[in-house]
Formats: sequence, C-alpha cells, structure tokens
Amino acid sequence: MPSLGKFWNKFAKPKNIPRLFALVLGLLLIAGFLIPTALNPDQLYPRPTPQTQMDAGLSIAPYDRGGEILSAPGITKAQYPENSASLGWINSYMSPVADAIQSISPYFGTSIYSSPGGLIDEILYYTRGFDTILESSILMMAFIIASWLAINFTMDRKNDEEEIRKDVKLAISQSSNVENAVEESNRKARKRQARRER
Amino acid sequence: MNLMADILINVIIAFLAGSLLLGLHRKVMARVQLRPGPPIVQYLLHSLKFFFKEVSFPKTASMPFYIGITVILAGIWVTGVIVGPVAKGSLMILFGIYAIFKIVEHNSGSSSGSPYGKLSCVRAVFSAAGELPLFAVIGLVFLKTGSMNIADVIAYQSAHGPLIMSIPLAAIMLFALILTKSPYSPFAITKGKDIVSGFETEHYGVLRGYIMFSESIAFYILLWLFLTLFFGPISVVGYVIGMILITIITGVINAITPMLNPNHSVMSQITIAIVCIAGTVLMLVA
Amino acid sequence: MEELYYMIYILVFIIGLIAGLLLSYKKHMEPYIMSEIDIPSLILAIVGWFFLLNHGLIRFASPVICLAIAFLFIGYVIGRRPGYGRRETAIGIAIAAIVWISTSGVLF
Amino acid sequence: MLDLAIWVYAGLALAIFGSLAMVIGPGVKDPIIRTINSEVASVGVCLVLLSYNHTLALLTLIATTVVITLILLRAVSRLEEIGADV
Amino acid sequence: MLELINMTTISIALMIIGAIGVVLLTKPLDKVIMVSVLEAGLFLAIATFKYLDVAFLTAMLDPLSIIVFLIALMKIYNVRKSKMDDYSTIDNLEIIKENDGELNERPFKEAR
Amino acid sequence: MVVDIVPQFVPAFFQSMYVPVLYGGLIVAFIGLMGIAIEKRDIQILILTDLAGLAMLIIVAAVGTDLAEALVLPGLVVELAETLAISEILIAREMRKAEDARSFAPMPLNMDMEIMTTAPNFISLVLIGYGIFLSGFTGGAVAGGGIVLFALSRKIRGLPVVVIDGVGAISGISWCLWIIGFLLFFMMPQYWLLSLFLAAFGLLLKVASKMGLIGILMREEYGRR
Amino acid sequence: MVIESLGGDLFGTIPLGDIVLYLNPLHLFLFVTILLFTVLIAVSRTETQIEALFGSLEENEVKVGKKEFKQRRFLAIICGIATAGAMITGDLFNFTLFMALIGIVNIGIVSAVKQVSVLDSAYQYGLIAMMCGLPLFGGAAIILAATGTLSLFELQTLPLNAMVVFGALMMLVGVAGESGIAPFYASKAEMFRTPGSPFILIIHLSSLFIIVRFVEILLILIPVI
Repeated sequence: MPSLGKFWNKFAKPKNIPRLFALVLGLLLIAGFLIPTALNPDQLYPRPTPQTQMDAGLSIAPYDRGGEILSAPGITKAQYPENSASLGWINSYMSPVADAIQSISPYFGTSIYSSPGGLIDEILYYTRGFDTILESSILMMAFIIASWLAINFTMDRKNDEEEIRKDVKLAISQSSNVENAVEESNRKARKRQARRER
Repeated sequence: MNLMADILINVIIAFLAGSLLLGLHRKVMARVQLRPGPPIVQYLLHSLKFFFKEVSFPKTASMPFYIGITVILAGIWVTGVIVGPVAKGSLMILFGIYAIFKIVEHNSGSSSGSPYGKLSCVRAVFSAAGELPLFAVIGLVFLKTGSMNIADVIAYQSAHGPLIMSIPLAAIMLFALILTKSPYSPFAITKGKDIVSGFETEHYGVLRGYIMFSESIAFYILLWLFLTLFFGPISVVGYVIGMILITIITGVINAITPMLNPNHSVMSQITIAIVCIAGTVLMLVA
Repeated sequence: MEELYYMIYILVFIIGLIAGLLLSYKKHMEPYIMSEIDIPSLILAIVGWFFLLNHGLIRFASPVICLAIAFLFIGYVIGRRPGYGRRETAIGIAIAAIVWISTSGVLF
Repeated sequence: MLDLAIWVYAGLALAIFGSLAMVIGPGVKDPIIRTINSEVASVGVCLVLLSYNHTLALLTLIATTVVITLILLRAVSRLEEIGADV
Repeated sequence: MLELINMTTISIALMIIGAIGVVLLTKPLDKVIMVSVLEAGLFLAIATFKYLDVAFLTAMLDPLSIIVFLIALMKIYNVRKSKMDDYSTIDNLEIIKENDGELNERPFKEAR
Repeated sequence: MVVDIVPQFVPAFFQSMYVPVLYGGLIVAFIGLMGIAIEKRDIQILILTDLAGLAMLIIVAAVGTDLAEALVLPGLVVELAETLAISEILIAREMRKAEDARSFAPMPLNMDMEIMTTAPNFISLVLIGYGIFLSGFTGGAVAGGGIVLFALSRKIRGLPVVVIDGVGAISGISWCLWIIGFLLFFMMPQYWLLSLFLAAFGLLLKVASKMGLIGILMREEYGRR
Repeated sequence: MVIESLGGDLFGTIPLGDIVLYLNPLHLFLFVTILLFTVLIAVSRTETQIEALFGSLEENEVKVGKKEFKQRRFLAIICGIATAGAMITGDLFNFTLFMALIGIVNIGIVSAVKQVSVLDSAYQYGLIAMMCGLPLFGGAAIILAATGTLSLFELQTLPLNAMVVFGALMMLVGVAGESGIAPFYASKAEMFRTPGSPFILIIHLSSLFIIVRFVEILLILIPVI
C-alpha cells in the first residue's frame, strides 16, 4: 500500500506530467500498428494522382480543378453543397496577375493557384471557413500572449523609464547579491559545458 | 399538472428530503462514533437559519462573482431537479450540471480571497477526476440501454429487469461517487476540516443558506439518480427505503474512515473507476 | 397530484420533528438519563405508526389525511432530544406491525 | 508510380532518421545540436508533402521551419545567458 | 552506370549524405554546412518535380535558415565564452569545487 | 474532360501509400514521444515537441486530398505560434527566478558578417512581394520570413513598444476583415469575389504582421552593437 | 438518430458551409451557462489573496495588477466564447480547433502572473497542449481517412470501424491531456494557485465542459448498439 501511495505521488508533480502524457500517448500509438488501416476511397475534395497534371502540361498544375474564369464554376466535392451557394467559383477564379503569369510559364501552378482564388482558398475561406477563423484566432491568441510576455518581462525595456529606474534601484541595493549570482551562474554554465563535452 | 407547480413541488421535496437525509447521515456518523449527535432535523434548521442571518462580505472578495456564484449554485440544482425527477431528460445534462457544480465549488472557494477557500479551490480542480466515474457510468448505461434519456432507461429496465443485475460494477462506481459527495467522506477533499470548511468558509448569511439549500438538493438528486438508474421503476416507498439505506451505509463508511490526502483521493477514485470500467466492459463483451 | 401529497407528508413530518424538538427541550432540561416511558408520546407514536401502516383499514378519513396525521405524530416522537422517544417509537412500530401482519393476510 | 513511391519512402526514412537523431543522436545533450538535428526530420516531412503534391503546405512548412528554428535558438541562447539550468 | 546519375538519385543521395552528416558531426558549424547540403538536396528534389516557384522560394529561404543558424551559433558561442572568461582566477575555481555541495544547497535567490 | 481533371474517388497511389505513410507518421510520433518521456530538461522537451508537430503533419497529409492540405496549412502556423508563446513563458519563468540578478537587456552581439549588410534588403523585398502575391497562410508565412530577416538585419536595438502596438492593431483589423469576408460569403454569395479578397488579404496581413513581431523579438536578441 | 438519443431532440442547425453547428437541449444548456459565466467574468473584479507570513505576525497581499488584469480578462472572455463554440459545433475538426484555442488561451491566462511555481506549471501545461496537437488533429485525420467525412451528422450513421475507434481513442487522450483530467491533473491544478479568481474559473469551466461535450462526441463516434 505505501508503494502505491508513492506511485500516486509521482502524479502530483507538474514536472512529471508532460513526460507521463508522452508515455501514455506513445503507448497508445502502438495500437495504431495493430489495427487494420486503410484509406476509404470515398473522400471529400479528392485530388488527382500526383504529377499527372504536371505531366499533362497543365499550366496551373497541380491545382487545376476545372472551371473558367468568371463564367463557369470549377469542381468541388463538398460535404454539403446546398450550404454553399457559390461553390466552385473560387477555384475557377484567377487574379489578373495570376492570369498573366499563367500565360508565361507552365511551372508556376502553385503560386498562381494560391494567389486569391484556387481550391485551397475555396476550402480555407468558404466551405471550411469557420475552421480558418479559428486557426487564425489561435494564432492571434498565441501571439498576444507571447508579445505581452515579451513586452512586460523578457524584452529590453528602453522606453519604460519608470520600470528601469525601479530595477536600477533594486540592482544597486542588491549589488552584492548580484555579484554572487553572476558568479554562480557562470559556475553553472561551466559545469554544464563540461557535462556537454563529456 | 401545471409544469411550474410540478417543478416547485419537486424542488421543495428535494430540498426537504435532502436536508433530512443529510441530517440522518450526520446522526448515523455520530452514533457509529458513540456520540449522541444532533437531531435529524438540525441540518434543515441550519439551512433555514442562515436565510435570516445578516450577510457580510469579505473585503478581499471578487465582488459580483462572490455573490453570483451562490445564486448559480442554487440555479443549477434547480435545473437538476427539472432535468431529473420532473422531465426525466438527458443524463448528459445531469453530467453537465455536475461539471458546473464542480466549478462553483472551485470558484466559491477562490473568489473570497481566503487561503482556505483557495486551497479548497485547488483541490476542487484535483478532484475533477471524481467526475470520471459519473461519465463512465452514464457511458456504460448508454452502451447498455442505447439511450441517454432517463425515461428511456426506466422503460428499458421495466422490460429487461433492473440494471444492477446486468452492470453491477457501474453501480459500484456510482456508489463511489455518492460516497465522494457525501459529507465527511474520505474523498471529500474540498470540504476537509483541515481547511476549515473549504469553499464555504467565507460565505455567510443568505449566501451560506443558498449553498446549504443546493447541497441538500444535490444529495437528493444523486441518490435519486442512483436508484432510478440501477433499480428501475420503483415506488415511492422503494425510493424512501433506498435513500435511507444508502445514507446509512455512507454514514457508517464515512464515520470509520480517515480523510485521504488529496492526491491519493484522486488517484484512488481513478483506480476504482478504471477497474470498474474494465470489469463492466468485459462483462458486456462476454 | 402525487408529488403534492409527498410534499405535504414531508412538510408535516418536518413540522412534527421541529415541534417535538422544541417541546422536548422545554420539557426535559437534562440530556437523556431517564428510563421510564413518556405516556403521551407513546400514545402519539402508536397512533402515528398505526396510521402509517394501516391507513387502508380506516374508512372515515381519506388516506392522505391519515398519512399526514401519521407523519406528524411520528415526526413528533422521533424528533425529540437525542435519546428521548426511542422506546416509544419501537413500541409504536411493533404494535402497528402486529396489526398490519394480522390484517393484511400475510400469515394466513 | 514507382518513382513517386521512392520519394515518399525517402521522405519517411529521412523523417524517422531525423527523429531518431533528435532523440538519441550524438551530442544531443546540447540543445543547439538537437535543434539543428530537427532540420533533418523537417526535410523528410517536406519530401512527403512534395511527393503528395501538397505544394502549398510545402511552401508554408519551409517558411515556418526557419522561424521555429529561430524561436528555439532564441530561447536556448537567452536561457544560457540568464544562466538558468533547465 | 551512367543511368543512375539522374536528378532523382542525386537529390536523394545529397539528402541522405546531408542527413547523415548533420547527425554524425557534432561541431555546430560543421552541422550547419551539412544542413546546407541537405537543403540543396531538397531544392533539387523540388526541381525534379518541376515546381519552379517552390524551388525559387526554397532558394530564397535556405540561405535565410543558414543565416539564422550562424547568428544564433555566434551568439551562443559568445555567451558561453563570456561565462567562461568571467572566472578571475584558478583558485576561485578550486574553492568552488570544494564547496560544491554546499553551494548547491544555497538557494539561488530567496523565494519571493 | 472535367472528370479527368478531378477524380471521383481517391487515386490508387494515395490508397496504396496511406498505410506506409501513416505508419511512418506514427513511428516518428512514437520516437518523439518516447524521447520526451525519457528527457528531463525543460528546454529539451520544448525542442522535442516540435517532433510531435511534424508527426501530426505526416498523419494529416497522408489522407492525400485537398481537404488534408487545407488542414495542414494552418496547423503549421499554429504550431509555430504555440512554440513562440511557450518558449516565451519559459524565458519569463527563468527571468523571474533570477530577476534581481539580471539586467533585462540581452547581451549585445559583436559581429560583422558581410551577408548581413548586403543580402537582407534584397531577399526580404523579394520574399515580401512574393508573399503578397501568394496571399493567405502561405503568403503570410513567406512574407513574414522576409520581415523577420529584414528586422533581424537592422542595427538599432531597444524596445519599439509603439511598433508592437501597431503590429497588434494591424492584425486585429485584418482579423476583422476576415470575419467580414466570411460572413459575406454566406449572407451575400453574389459578392464572393469581394469576400475572397477580404479573407485572403486579411489572413496575409495577419500572419505577416505576427511574423513581424518575431522579427522584432529576434532583433532584441541578436541586435548588434 | 444517435445525436437525438444523447442530448434530446434537435432545435435546429446553423449551416456555415461544410461546418454545421447544431443545437439540442444539452448543448443549449451548456451554451447558455458558459455565456452566463463569461458575462459574469467580464463584469467582475478580482479578489485579493491574503496569506499569513510564516514566523511573524504580518500578512502578505497578492493582487492582480491593472495591466495584467486587462490582459487576463480579455483572454478569459475569449476562452468563454471558444468554449461556447465548442459546445455547439457539429464538426470534428472544428471541435479540435476549439480545443486547441482553449488550450492556448488557458496558458495565456496564467502566463501573466508573477509566481514562479505558477509559471512553471503553465509551462508544463503548455508542453502538453502542444503535444495534444498530435492526438487531436491526428485522431481527426485518422477518422477522416477511415470514413471520408468529418461531420458528426454523417459519422453517426456509419458502422463501427477499428480505425474510427483508434482515432477516437487518440482524441480522448488529447482531450484528457488538454483539459487536465486525472492522471494529468497536476500541471493544470497547480496553475490555480494564482489570484484572479474569475479568470482561473474559466480555465476549469472550459475543461469540464469540453469533457462533457467530448463524451457526447465519443458516444456518437463509437456506435455500439
């Protein structure tokens, strides 16, 4: 019983948790090799075999999905076509610049079809646009957190004179501490270097 | 009958019956520990008393929240009565109510600024794991009966016999949850006496009244859920006897067990849950 | 309507409990030390438990009223100070149970 | 067809090799070496994306790999500078 | 023999050599050089697939990643070097070594 | 003709490659996770989580449809953003631990690389222009790469708080553009072209401006004297 | 059919292209509750933590600074909205995205504090949140590969499939890690020691609600009967 308690106690330390999680997840992944896996051929938004469009010499390979600019929609196999009124228009659209590049060379398909218009844009902005909104919100939140931390903690605060004055006072009052700390950190660094070289 | 009247009556029944059961629980514990113990009606009197006491607020509290949380607590348990005994609705909603209960527990602890409340709040997060048995139970009930609606579950039981016969380990798991929620339980880390009264420490007066009101409804609903899910359509007398029995059993258990340390409490609940889930799945498959 | 009756029973029971508690505090200043039986509460207990278990036998009043009275009396006896009212309750239950068994036809 | 499969397998091999190198490669106790090793795995993933014709994803991956490396190296060097032993 | 020398094999060979080099060499600067070999292989692979625009971008971003590596390496090298230089005397080092355990016990900074 | 361009079902190539690629992804994930499980130091674990992200990319890409690619794209950028945020937390934690002993300014770097004075302007200009042409997540990432390089090669140091605020404002506004575009798609489908441009350039601005922030951070770190 | 038996009859759907949000009594209840809490958070002040100092008669006050307060309130509100979204979404990938958003915002809410121990657990939790990208997105991708769809309406009618179960299990591990239920509770629970009760409430609220919602999704994905 006491050993069970000790075992349980290991779960209570935050530092162990990511490693525990990785272990559990890794063990679960082994199950992925044991079950039968196969790709269901009936997928949404299927794409042709790689390089067939390139070999056929289509100028906007590998993203040619049919349709004509502003006159006929392209092909999109969406989940709920009834929910998207102008389905297929975006992947047939090409901005004027893209159109110009298309006539120059057959090797710029990717850039042409990722400038506004194209299948990926159709999926990203239209049929699954809500996903993209979320993705970009995740992005925004992560950057807000990072920039907040950077401004307030980790960056050089040249413009925040108040803060710096406070810090300087603190530093002066604790200069002996500082000395010790610097020394110690150097010692640590040295030890670490030694460990690395060993 | 009028729906509103139905709800009102059921809430009152839940409150009064829950209070009496909690009083009985305390009495049983006292008798096991060879004390006379307070009268059974004492818990109810306490709850009523608090409604007439003066309210005071800590200077450090997080203001609208500190009050709002108790109102929400009472609100969710009234919803619990509506979903459970009145409408016999989805088990998922009851599960959601338990989740919110956890949050309220958590937050009424932290909103006061008291260190005891804070500890209780952190422990509430720890013991979120205690909800895992409930989730497993309703999952297993769903797998067995094919529906989450309590009315459907009752109908299934009247056709196929009570569920306690077919999935007894799930019943044990839910019983462990009842044990967790009962006062002075070995698992009740959020209200352990080492942190005074846990999350309720700083709530006085009407606010405390609301909390006690909700606690009695919560206890009643949990017992009701247990009896309904596993013993099928039983009569009122059956409910009364069942509730009293469970209360007595939990009282005896709580009286003779010490409180576990938070981490051990969580992990032992999880262990019970895992063992019971594995056992039930094996039984279902076999 | 069923729930309404249950609510009434519980309310009456609780009123009985509180009344019993208050009156017993007034009556007995000391904690439980005595050993003789309190006659009025014995009568109430017998009547209460009798009504509870045998309300089918009583024709002059509706079962709801019988049960309400039964719960009131039972509550009054149970709800007294710790220790008081235990014997009375036991005797009440015994008598009511005997009557119930003899009339319900379990034995025959 | 075979031609494409070779690319996929090469990409997977690189990815697995790179991940092994990241975990148990020589000298990975030094975070810088570990970060540089991560480049191998990411090139492997690039190859898989390329042979699947996910070219837009490939473009994005190439662009973000640079920035992720930059971020990781910043963290490493800043931590060294603070003298933190993490 | 000669038919083996086509863009496919060359690019894969470059990548494999680069990968092995990156992993086996332990000096950071050597590693960076091998990274550029690796990325040259990737560039060639993309060119084999005829995506000129992607290849163009790779050609732009590869040097960028090398620059990033170089800057970071220089910085870390500087940091480590300055930490090493800060020891005033050898004696100091000895003392610290003797008192190693004790110094480790001492909290780096008093808790808040 | 049209049927030739887009097949009805997933081609045989993807079907036959799915299992190897999935297994490859799982192996990479497994190796990475086991690495995390045995590793003890915080910064090392942060570097290793990168591997989990790569494994995720392989598993998602293995589906081999356009949808899979659309799911990969933002996943990449999100991974990047999370790495940034978490590494920032790590640094903040270590600085708090040692706060009274350190100055906030990172050590200046004394270096003189030829490439840092000539290349950046050109490369970053090309990258930014190309990124604007691409638009969307990809364009944002590419243009952002250019901005990072540009900011990195400047000589000034110090905290341009105003600049960061400005970056934040731009990305907020572009996020709103994007929302407006998204709603337009469903409210007034006839304006799909307008919504497309709103969405594409909103996203471009957003991702690129965020990358610009990384550039400023890096300039702090690697700024020269 | 499964959806009805889980949460009651459908009230209606909100179609946004391929992503269809839907409402039934369960979701409505959760949705309204979470919005209620979010409003409450938006108007609340924070509490002050008072701790007795060891060995003396003085006491220590821990307050939330004004800048910190604004930042954390903003993130808390976003977290509330994201949780509300996760309650009503009818698309698997959308759900995982909401999860990821909640994860990163949770880290953000505690990242602004000054206690080193809290920052430490935020960092550890952040590592888990980053690793969770693999099981969440990977699990969704495996389900997509096995069934060809991500919409819960389509998934509920499909027969049982070993790959779907595997994908669902992966997602379960991801949700367990991200929402910090046992045995992964420690890193998340330690984050709650910081002051700012309304904001840390939303962390707990969101994770519990996600669990409730995920139970429903799990039962939709694995149709046993």
